[in-house]
Amino acid sequence: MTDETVDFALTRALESILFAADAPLSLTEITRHVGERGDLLPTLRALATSYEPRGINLVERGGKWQFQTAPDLGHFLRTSREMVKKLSRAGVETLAVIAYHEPVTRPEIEEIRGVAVSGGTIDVLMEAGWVRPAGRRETPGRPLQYATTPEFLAHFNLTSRRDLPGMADLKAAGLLDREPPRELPLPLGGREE
Amino acid sequence: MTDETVDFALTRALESILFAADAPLSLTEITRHVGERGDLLPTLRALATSYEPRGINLVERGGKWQFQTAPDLGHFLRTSREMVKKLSRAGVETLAVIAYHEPVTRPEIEEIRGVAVSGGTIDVLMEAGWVRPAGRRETPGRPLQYATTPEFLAHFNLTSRRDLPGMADLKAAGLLDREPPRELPLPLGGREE
Amino acid sequence: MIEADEQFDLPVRAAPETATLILQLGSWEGPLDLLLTLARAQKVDLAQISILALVDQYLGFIRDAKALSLELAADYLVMAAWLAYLKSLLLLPKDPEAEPDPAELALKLQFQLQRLEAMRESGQKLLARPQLGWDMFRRPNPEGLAEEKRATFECSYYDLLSAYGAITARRSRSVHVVRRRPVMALDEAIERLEHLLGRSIDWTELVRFLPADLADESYARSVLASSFVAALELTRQGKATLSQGTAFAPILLRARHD
Repeated sequence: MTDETVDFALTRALESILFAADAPLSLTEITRHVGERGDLLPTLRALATSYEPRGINLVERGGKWQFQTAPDLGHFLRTSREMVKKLSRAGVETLAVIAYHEPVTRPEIEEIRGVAVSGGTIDVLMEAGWVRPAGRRETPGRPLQYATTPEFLAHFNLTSRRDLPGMADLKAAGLLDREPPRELPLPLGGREE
Repeated sequence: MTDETVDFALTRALESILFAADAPLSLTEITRHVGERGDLLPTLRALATSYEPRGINLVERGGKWQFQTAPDLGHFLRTSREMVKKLSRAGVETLAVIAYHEPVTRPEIEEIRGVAVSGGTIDVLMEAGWVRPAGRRETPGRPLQYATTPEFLAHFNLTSRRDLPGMADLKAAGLLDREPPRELPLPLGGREE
Repeated sequence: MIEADEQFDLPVRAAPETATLILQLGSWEGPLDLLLTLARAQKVDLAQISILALVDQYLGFIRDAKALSLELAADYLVMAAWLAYLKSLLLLPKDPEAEPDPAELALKLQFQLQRLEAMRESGQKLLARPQLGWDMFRRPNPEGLAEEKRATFECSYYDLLSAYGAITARRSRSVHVVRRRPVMALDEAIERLEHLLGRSIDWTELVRFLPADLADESYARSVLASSFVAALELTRQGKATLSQGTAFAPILLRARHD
C-alpha cells in the first residue's frame, strides 16, 4: 500500500467519525476511535480544505473538530411557507377604524364598530404588519392604543393617512349608501363571528 | 453566471439541507427548501456519486435522500453500548415474507410460513418502524395488508425493494406469485413458538 | 462420476446428517417446518425432491414420536393424515379422471416448501446486509430544518374603504333615525283632555275621553296613564274636579266653574 492509499483510508475514517459524532471531537477523542495513526492534524487539515467549497464544512473550534453547514447557506435551512389569507370582515372593519381614528383604543373601536372586537382580530392585523400598539392613553385604566404602520401605507399605496378619503369622498363614491352586507349591527357586547 | 456555477450553488444548498435535516428527505421536501429549480434528481445523483468514495455517503432509500457513514466503517463508530436488535427467527421470516410479497395479508403470511403468525411478531416489526399497515385488501373480510417502510430500506441499506437480495431470481422462479398455481389444500395452521 | 476403486483415496467423510435428525418436536415451527427440514436432509434441489420419500419420512417421524409417547400437536397429525392420503393417491395406478390430480398436489407441496425455503434464506441474506446503527450511522443530533409559516393577508383598498363606509352608514342610521315610541306625551294628554273637557259640567268617566279603538296595547296603556296624570294636573290647576266613589270604581271628571 502506498502512503496515499493509507491516507485515503484514514481520511474516510475521520470523515465518518466526525459525521457520526454527537459533539465536536478533540484530537484525543478522534484517536480513541481510529487508533494510534501518528499525527492526525495534517490529514484533518487536508480534509477541511477539501470541504471548504462545499455546503458542508469541517471546522476546528477551540481544538475540537466538527462538520457544520456552510455559514452562507443558513437561509436554505429555514423555509417560510407563504400562505395567502383573506382578511375577515371583522378584520377589515377594525383595520378601517384604526386607520381613520388612530391612535384608538379597543373600547373606542368597539364603540365605533358597534360590536365587541376579539383580541384575535387585532392580533391578525399585527401579524399582517399593518397595525402596531401605540402607547397607552393617559385615562383611567390606561388602555392600549393602536395605530397603523408604514407597511399599512405601503400596502395600500398611500403616502400618508391624509390620503384616506374623507366622509364627503366616501359619500360621493356611494360607499355610505350601501347596506352593510350580511352582518347586522349587534348591540354593544355582542360577539363577533 | 454559467450553468456550471448555478449547479454548484444548488449542489452546495442540497448538501447543507441534507446535512442539517433530522430525517431523510423526499424530493418534495427538498424542493420546499431550495425553491423550484427544475429537476433536482440529476444534481442529487451527481452529488451522491461524488460522495461514493468518501467516508460519508449520500444515499437514496425508498425515494428519500440522506447522508450516512459508509457501510464499511462501522467498526470505527460502534460503541459497545450499541446492539443490533435481535429479531426472533419468526420475526426475520415474517419480515422477509412481507418485504418480498408486499402488500401482503396476515393469512397470506401464515400460508407461506405454514404457521399462525402471533400478533406480537408483526408488532415488533412495526415498533422497529420497518413494517406498516398498508390499507385493506378489497376481498371478502377486507383483510388488512402489510408493507415495508422507507425506514426498512434505509436500515438494510437498500435503495428500493428491487434491491432486495435475490429479488429478481425469486420473481423469475415464480416464488413470489401471490397465488400459487391453484389454491393449496394443505392443512396448515400450527402455532409458532 | 467417481470410479469405485478411486474411493479409497478419498478422505473419510463425516456421517450424513440424516442420522442426526433425532426427534425434537418442539423446535419445529409446525408441520411445514418439519417437512422442510426433512426435505433438506435429502440434500437435493427442492425442485427435484421425491415427494413420496418425503411423505414416508414424515409418517415415519410421526410414528416414532408416537412410539416415544411424545405429545404431538394436532396439526402434525392432520398433516400426517393428509400426507398418508396423498401417498395413497400417488401409489395408485394413474387415473386421468382423478380429482384432485395427485401429481398436481405433490407439485404444490413442492412449491410451498421451495417458497418457505426461499423466504428463510432471504431473511438471512437481509440480516447479513449492512445495517443502520451498526454499519452505517446518521448524524445523531442534526439541527433540523426549520419551517416558518408566514401568512400574508389579502385586503384591497376598496375592501378597506367600503368597510369604513359600512360602519359609518350603520352609525349614522342609528343616530338620526329615531324609532317612533308608542307613548302619548304628558303635554299632549293635558292639551287633549282640556280641550275635550271644555265646559262640561256633567260627571263623565275618564275612559270616555280616551280615543277609541287603540290597536297598539302599549300605546293604549300609555294614553291611559298620561290622561290620568293629565286629569290630576288639570284638577291641581283648578280647571277640573275628580271624583271616585270607592276604590277601583270608575274615575269621574267634570269641568270646574268658579
